[in-house]
Amino acid sequence: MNLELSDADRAFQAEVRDFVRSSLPPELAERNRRHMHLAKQDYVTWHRLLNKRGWGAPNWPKEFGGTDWNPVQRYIFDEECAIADAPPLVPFGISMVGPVIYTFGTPAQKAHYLPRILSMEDWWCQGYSEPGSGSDLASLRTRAESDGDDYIVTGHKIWTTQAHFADMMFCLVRTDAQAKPQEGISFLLIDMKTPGITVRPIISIDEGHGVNEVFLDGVRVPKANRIGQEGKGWTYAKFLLGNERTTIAEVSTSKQRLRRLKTIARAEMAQGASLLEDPAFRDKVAAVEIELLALEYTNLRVLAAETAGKGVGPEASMLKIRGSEIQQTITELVCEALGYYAAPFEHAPEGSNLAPLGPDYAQGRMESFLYNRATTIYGGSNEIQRNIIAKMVLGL
Amino acid sequence: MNLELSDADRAFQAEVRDFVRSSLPPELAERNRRHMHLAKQDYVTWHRLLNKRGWGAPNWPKEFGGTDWNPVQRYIFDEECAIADAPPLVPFGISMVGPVIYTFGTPAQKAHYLPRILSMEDWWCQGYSEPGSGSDLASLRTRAESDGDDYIVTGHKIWTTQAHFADMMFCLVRTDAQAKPQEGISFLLIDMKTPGITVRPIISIDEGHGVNEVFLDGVRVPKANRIGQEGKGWTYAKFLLGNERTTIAEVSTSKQRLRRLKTIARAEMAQGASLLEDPAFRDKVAAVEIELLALEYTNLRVLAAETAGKGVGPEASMLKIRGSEIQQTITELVCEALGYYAAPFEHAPEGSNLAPLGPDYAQGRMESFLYNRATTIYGGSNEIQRNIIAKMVLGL
Amino acid sequence: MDFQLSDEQKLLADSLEGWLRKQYAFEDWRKLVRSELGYSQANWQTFAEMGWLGVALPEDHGGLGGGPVETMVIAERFGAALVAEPYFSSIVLGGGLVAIAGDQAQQAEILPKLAEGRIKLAFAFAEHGSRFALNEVATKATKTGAGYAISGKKIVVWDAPGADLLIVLARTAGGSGDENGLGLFLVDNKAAGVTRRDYRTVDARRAADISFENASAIALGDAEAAFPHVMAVVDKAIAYLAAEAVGAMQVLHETTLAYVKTRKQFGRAIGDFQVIQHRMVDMMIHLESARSLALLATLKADAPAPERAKAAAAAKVQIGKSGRWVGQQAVQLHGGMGMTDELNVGHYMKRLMMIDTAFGHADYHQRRFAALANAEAA
Amino acid sequence: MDFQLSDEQKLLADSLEGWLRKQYAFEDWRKLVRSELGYSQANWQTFAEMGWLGVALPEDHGGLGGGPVETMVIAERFGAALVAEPYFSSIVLGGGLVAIAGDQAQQAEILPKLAEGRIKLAFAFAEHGSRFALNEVATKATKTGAGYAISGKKIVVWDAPGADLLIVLARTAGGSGDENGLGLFLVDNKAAGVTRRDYRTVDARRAADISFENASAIALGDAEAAFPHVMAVVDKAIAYLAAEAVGAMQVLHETTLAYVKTRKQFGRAIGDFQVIQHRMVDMMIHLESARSLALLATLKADAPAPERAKAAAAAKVQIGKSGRWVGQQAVQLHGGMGMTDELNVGHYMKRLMMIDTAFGHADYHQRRFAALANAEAA
Repeated sequence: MNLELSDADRAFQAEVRDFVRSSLPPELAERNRRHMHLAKQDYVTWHRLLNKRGWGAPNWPKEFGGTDWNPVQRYIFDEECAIADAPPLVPFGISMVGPVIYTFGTPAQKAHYLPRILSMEDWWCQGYSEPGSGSDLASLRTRAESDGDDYIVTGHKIWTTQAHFADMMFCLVRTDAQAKPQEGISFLLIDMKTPGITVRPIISIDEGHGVNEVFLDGVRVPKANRIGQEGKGWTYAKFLLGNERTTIAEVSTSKQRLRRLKTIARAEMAQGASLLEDPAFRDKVAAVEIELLALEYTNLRVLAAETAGKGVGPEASMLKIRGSEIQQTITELVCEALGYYAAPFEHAPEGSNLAPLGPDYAQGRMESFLYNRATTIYGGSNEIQRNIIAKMVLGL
Repeated sequence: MNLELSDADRAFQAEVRDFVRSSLPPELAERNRRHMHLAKQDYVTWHRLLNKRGWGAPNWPKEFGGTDWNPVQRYIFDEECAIADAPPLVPFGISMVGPVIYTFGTPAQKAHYLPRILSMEDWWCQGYSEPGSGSDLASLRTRAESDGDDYIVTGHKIWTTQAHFADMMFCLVRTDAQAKPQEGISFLLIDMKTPGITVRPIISIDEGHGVNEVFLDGVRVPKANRIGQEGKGWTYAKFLLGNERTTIAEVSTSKQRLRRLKTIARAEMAQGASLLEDPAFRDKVAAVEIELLALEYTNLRVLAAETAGKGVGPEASMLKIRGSEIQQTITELVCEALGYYAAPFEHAPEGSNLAPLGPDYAQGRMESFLYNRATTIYGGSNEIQRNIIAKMVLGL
Repeated sequence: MDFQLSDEQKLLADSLEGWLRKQYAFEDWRKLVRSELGYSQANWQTFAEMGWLGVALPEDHGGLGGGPVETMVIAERFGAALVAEPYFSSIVLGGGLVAIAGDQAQQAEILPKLAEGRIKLAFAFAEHGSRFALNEVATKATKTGAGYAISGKKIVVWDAPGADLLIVLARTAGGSGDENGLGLFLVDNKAAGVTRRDYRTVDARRAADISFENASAIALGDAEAAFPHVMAVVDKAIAYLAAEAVGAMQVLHETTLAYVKTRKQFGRAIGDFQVIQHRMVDMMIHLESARSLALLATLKADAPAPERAKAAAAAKVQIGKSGRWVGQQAVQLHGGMGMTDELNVGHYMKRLMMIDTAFGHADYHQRRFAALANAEAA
Repeated sequence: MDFQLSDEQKLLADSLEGWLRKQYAFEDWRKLVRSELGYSQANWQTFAEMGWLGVALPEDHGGLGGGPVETMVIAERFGAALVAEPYFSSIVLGGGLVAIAGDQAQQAEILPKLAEGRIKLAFAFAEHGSRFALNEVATKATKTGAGYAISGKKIVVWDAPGADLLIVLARTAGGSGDENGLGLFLVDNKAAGVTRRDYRTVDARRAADISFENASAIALGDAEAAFPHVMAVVDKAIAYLAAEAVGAMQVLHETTLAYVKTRKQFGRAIGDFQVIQHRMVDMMIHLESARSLALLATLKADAPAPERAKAAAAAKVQIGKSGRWVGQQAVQLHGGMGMTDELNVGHYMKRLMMIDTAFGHADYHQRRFAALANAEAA
């Protein structure tokens, strides 16, 4: 047992750090610090810079244009990107649908879609949730009816993150209404420009636009755009959900936010001392820092087991639970640290020459807290995650 | 709206205070401070002193020898007794079976049992729980078979508090095995000297003896000792459980324990200051003090509603939940305040001339913490209480 | 001991509930808070006509002479409806300060206009760097021939954009942190030397940062001894906020309860799941605990300072903790819907968060409570 | 980065588990702790013969030269079996102090005997009034011709009743709170001037309060500069306790899981109830978080002081909070049975509570962690 990075890992760390330092445009880092919702171009810019360096898909095998990095390398990469305030990688293509395509797709699907994901020519979105089925995906009602070589898809998807940016959607649809709920579902790749698709923004409680409703009204989708077998969509959907083990805890992001929290608490004064010296606040910061440390090492243990080829079980739900709870605690403490300056809620348009209200570090913090209330809801609510562990791990 | 005590209430308060001060033997108060488990004689002594003053049954109507006090007077009485470290009133006779007897008993039962409860000639215990039925009383299996004018009772009761002191037991038994679980239960009064009864001590985690198993093997009980109708025992049992609304929160006891916690924290030194000045400890004490204040006023609101004749609904389960949680928090903080002196666990026999270990205020505190772990379990666990509120109050 | 509303107080409650039900649905609120002013001047006039503005102001000066209980009745209903009109700033804080600190002439001048809705007040006390300590005041008031000149910067002055007069907490003597040497000063919101930066707050209200540069002012009563008055009014304001929070939590509890009874997942109403049931029970316990301490703060609002302050601090801690928890759980149990700006739930959560922030978070008042409670017991 | 045990470490784990399974069932434990000594001298000899006593002691002096990981392997198994033999006092604390602070001759004299089980040590550091601050030492060591004379009072000295030698933390110079001027002193447990009051502790172990009146002693190494050694050994001891707690929590989790699967109420196993299921999940999360930080403290046990201390403090906070919670929930879910002395569950809860108390509760180490972490980031 040891916690040391190998010499090779250290060299890799230096390489990533140098690249990020020299390549990430400072104004992009700055925008990422201040806003929950970046413009599409911001994400694309950073992705393409990475892709040019060969790092467009850190989690993919080399044969499809990935890096073949081991989990420790991916951990190092995440850390360095977070420290530099780089925009998050957009997960829908590289983390979510990409592995489904290279694992289950036809040669034609691989040849067409994978390069376009790497180059970000296609922005993807995820058509899973529906108004009646949030955490209960098996109850979905969007139906695809066979019509020669095509399906005709009709239904209503919701909470579709960045559908307004998207060129393509991977989508769960019901191809057999007679089958049991989890059977009869198929996994389709749908071009967002197909007639019959309407995207309607949902404004969230941070007053931002990240999620959408997507209405599908008689949308014609070639059967060639189906992944794998008809009726087996549930298998691919589960594969996809199970694939996101290593970053689900958001450790690197939370560590960066915790550093920022301390910076703010050092700057805020309370009765002649910095807020970080205030015993009650200091204790709350220390408490969450220790929780995050525990999460980080639990995550590393999971990564190590993965590297050792042991596969990762539903224990990973634990990472999602603690990761989201810790994110919420940190973003809430940041708002608390701001005192009265948590209150102003003006979203100055880009390029506005109005000075920001309050200290510069207050910008976007309340929005971040509010948007992060969703982390315990999405991707299977934390209540569902606990159900999964109870059933799959504890046998209850 | 106002929070003031009326002049009459103030006069009553002074009367109680004077009586308790002049009558409670100091060595009895001292023993109550130090021990979770008093000797039988300690309880009896205090009860008889109260009864001599006419206060043997604070909750009973005057016609049966009670006080006719209103809820505010009972609250005042509880407060004054707690402040003086008087032993708790033994609930089994006066709070539990007494009201059942004067409400549902025959004239003969009333005439025989009520005076003996008041004088504490009879010590009662409660035969409800069984090994297979803790919070799920309806599943009880102790059976009573008819045999002329008697029942023959056979079964196994558990967690029977102070059965080893008891002269009488009120007991739920199944008189009809064919009926639905909640029907077919009867409520019997059983003389503990009847042949066939064996009491076996259960030592609890505080190493004290408070609870017991009671084995009933062919115990002959006259049918004249049944309360009310055969098969309606569940009704009387629920009446009994519903009767203990006003003291279930244990506010007065917790207030006294909180005062003691502060005394200890003032005496314990940590790096040159008293522990009560330690910011983290001070905050934890303040937090529970505020919780207790909220509980106290919630309890007073319930009492006021009762006085106004509005009856008390299942909301009272809330008092049990918060009351028990607060008791546990306070007793745990006391042990924390003791630092290393929470560790010694010697139960010096009464009259021992060994000096106590550590400061005098450390005596019996760990035992108190340990025994109080039961408060969230007994009387319907807190999980069950939450089920009750969800169903009965919230309609879930 | 008596926890019942009097018949008059019940009438007040009924009239508030009746009007709010008809005129202040969530969609009405949404329109108001999106308007320039952020609330309705017409509503404000109605409040005056209904007697709500004057109900707790002194009878001698156009009020109805009610007390903290009347204020609580209003606060709880306004909290339940998210009322955006500046009752808290203008009447509870502004009116409260004039009534306690102003001299007879000032009271006679200002209070009747307040009760009639003819002027509005805002209280400028917070400064960046003093966090929640009301005695840490750097803004200066300097004696001039006619009165005082105010210089300094106040932040997050609630409802300042729509106010006519500002009441400014400023220092005439002593150093930062001294409780002596503090005065309250009336400044015309349009006076020379007053520069306001107006903005919206996260709970959809209006506030401003205000710079004062030798702004002309008159002292509200004693220019050096206002601090005890400020503390008295702030404790009453905390009682108001506590009741407002109770109103808001009550709505969240009811709304969430109705939602979990109808929303289906896995073929069952989510309220069938035991974990959700217990969550709803804990929400109710939070609500009832908050209600108890809001009541206590109200009923002690006119008690001697330490008793009053201890009750206010306890209430502030409870509503801070309970308000956050109830708000966040209401969003959580509404799932994705709870995250939308369209639903009322998130707006209640935001308001509860701002109530926790006002005059200091739960932590701040927990420490204040400890100091008072431990001094008492020693 | 590597979280796997080596083959040798796995062998050690297997041999411990095998022996404990056969020789150390709960009923065996119960008999031992009710005996006068509170543990078994025969077991102690077995520990020596199996090499467990010496596994982490230096190779030069009769040990096997293992490190913190070997100690962790032992701690976790001993925690799972509630092992009452004084491994922690004698080997981790006593052996650790001699190995770090003792001079070569002292090490050569004492360590082989320790490894062979021929002597036992106990560490007397705590004083009433210093709470958990290891530098607040009033006990004095005064130079005499032959060595030192110790005077003062130590409290709750774990395993003192069965020890041969006491290691006493005492002051040769400086005032209370000074980190300089502290030394470690070897005192014969039977020496004149040593008065012990022996007792049982709540976790069924043995301890003593000890008065020293000019008790004759020799210094273990430098009589004025022992404090850094004490801190180093205490941080390693915290890693031991963390792993012991993980072992105990693991048993509680397994035991409770098995119980909720079989115990029926309302016609169903109580583990069918969702609230119980989520409670079990939270227990598991606590256990795994504690395991992660126990690992961290172990793997940093030989790191430079601030890094080592930060990891130890973090682990102590986590096991303090998790240990209490897991212990209390295990009792709660066992219902009445959990309250009985007869069942093992309550005994694990008590041990976990004492582990939280040892060297300071979670609060104490949270503050220590904050000081280290905030200094690092500044």
